[in-house]
Amino acid sequence: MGGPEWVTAVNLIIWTGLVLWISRLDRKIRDLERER
Amino acid sequence: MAATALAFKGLSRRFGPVRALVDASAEVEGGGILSVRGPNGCGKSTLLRCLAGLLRPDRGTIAARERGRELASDERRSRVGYVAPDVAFYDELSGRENLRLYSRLRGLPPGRGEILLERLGLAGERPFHAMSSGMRQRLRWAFALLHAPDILLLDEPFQNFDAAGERAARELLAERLAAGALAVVASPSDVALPRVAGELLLGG
Amino acid sequence: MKRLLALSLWLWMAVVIWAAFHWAPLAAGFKGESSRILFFHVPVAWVSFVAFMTAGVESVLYLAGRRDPRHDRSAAAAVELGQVFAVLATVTGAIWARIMWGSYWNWDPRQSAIVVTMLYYAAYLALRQAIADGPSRARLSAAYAVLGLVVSPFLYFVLPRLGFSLHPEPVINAAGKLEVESRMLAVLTASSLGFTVLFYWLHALRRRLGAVAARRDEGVE
Amino acid sequence: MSSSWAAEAAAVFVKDWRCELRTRHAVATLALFALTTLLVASLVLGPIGNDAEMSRRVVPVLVWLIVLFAAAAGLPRAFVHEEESRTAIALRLAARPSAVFAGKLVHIATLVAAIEAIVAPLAVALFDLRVAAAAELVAALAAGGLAIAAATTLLAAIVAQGRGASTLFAVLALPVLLPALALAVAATRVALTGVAEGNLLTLLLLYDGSVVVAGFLLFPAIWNP
Repeated sequence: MGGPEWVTAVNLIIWTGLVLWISRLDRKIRDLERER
Repeated sequence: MAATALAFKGLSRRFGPVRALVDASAEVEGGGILSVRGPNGCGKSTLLRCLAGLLRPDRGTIAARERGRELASDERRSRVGYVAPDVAFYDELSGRENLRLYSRLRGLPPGRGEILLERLGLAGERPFHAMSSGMRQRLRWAFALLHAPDILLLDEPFQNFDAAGERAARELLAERLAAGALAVVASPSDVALPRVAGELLLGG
Repeated sequence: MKRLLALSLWLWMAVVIWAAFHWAPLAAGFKGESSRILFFHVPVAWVSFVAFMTAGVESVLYLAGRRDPRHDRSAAAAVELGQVFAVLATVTGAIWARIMWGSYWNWDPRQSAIVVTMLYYAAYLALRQAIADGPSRARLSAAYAVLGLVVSPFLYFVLPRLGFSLHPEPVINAAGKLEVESRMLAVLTASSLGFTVLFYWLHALRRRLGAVAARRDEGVE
Repeated sequence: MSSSWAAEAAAVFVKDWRCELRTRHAVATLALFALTTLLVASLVLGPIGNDAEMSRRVVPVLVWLIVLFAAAAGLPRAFVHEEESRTAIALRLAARPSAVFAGKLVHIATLVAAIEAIVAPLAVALFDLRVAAAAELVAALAAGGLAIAAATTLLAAIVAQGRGASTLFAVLALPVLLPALALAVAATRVALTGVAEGNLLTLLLLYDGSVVVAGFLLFPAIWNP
């Protein structure tokens, strides 16, 4: 626990979650734009 | 094509949700008056502020020409004669001192102010804060006509006047119109206006 | 296409994260692994600077151009994001300071520069709240953002050199001279690039959202 | 028929001072504010007076904070009053923005100088400081004062058109003035101790120049719609 592998894994998970969340936002905004 | 003319097309301005001015268009040439009528809050004052360059419209265009010269909006602001209820001057200064200040700012000889004070029956010594509403309205006319403008924007020009005040103001207005100036006058419908060349009714 | 952009950004930063913890060497003179935080602290601080400069440029475009509301929205979006990245930079900086010098905050000149910059753009956001009329809000906040372009260099370069003289004791600054090895430099640049792309992606999203909101208010643009 | 730029600026300056002197309350409040703050500080900090080293460090900070707070309290009025009393309309119609900016800047600069003229000598006296380089002290006061005046003129014109002008002004002005204040405090300390600390004054003057130039470029967009 606490070694570089663990830290890298945690960072990768956070980063992946962030990109997924932003992509979802991107899609939501595209729907809003298409609404007009 | 008249030497002096003012034309505006599709002028609109909102203040947040409130549509103060919606798609106003009209034009007027030197020697005539454009009479702007409509209920309270229909955008008469907003229109005049836009024409005076004191407010930027959201949409629409304003084209002004003075004695054959096209005026950009900044230049137009310095050339118009603008009378409106919310125009105020410096409380601490007298009528004469206020006019002298604006004469210096416009690069005019002080004599202009003196003539207008006299024509409008204004005692120059009384400080602005001590003036009655009628006297303040006279001073607004004196300020607006200091530089003998060819484009007059008059928002409720005869409010607070007594008979003498209104007569003096109407004389000065007639002189400017005879000299080829144009005027856009926003006033309640019961005010009679000379030489009305056009009418703009704002919905509100 | 958008999916490809998101995927490549994800991959790029994934590699950066791996490299930061495995491939890049440790900087000399740092306690344990603490120098690794630099691969995130420096780029984030850099991106907040880029964001605030973007706001300044967009504001110049707004004022000098046709007062296009899009530039105003873009400037406001850049400032909001700039503040997020500035907070991240401050937090990572404080963590690192805690490890290096035992205290989260010791008015290290660079810390004071980023904090005062955050104060500046917090004032920008406060100004936007204080003005109701759209065009006036845009015009006046744009002026303050452009003034930011003039003030920021003094905040970033003059204030730190002064050691923030309101705090008399001279401040030891171990990271002043950072001998950067080539591999470290590679990761640092890659990370900065990744975060910059992330910023412009978020900025684009915020702008598009603003446009939709504006269209809804106006009825029709 | 247009007047020269300098004449317009002078007219604005003269008007501001004439109105100021007739009401007198702005100058009076500023002077009183600066005086009371300084007296309270010297009472509270009294003992440091005889520790020359400490007072040479603390008094410069004190002086500049008092000048800053007096300025923040009294100076935004220059534009806020014009907007609130609607006199700004006639000014927008009759004068060029750059002349309004120049006139107001010089007016505010003279007010800042007046505050400094009260606070600085009094501080030197109250804490019986030995001034190593009087010329350097005056230069620091002038350059620092100009920074405060230039920033105040620009930011007061901005806040005057928003709600809650006085609090908004302090929020907007602090980050703008921090670099200048840091430099001014250091330059003032140098003037007292006589120990040079790098080219503080040139940096401060560079800052003044930047803000004044930015002011002339930005003021038309702030003042007119």
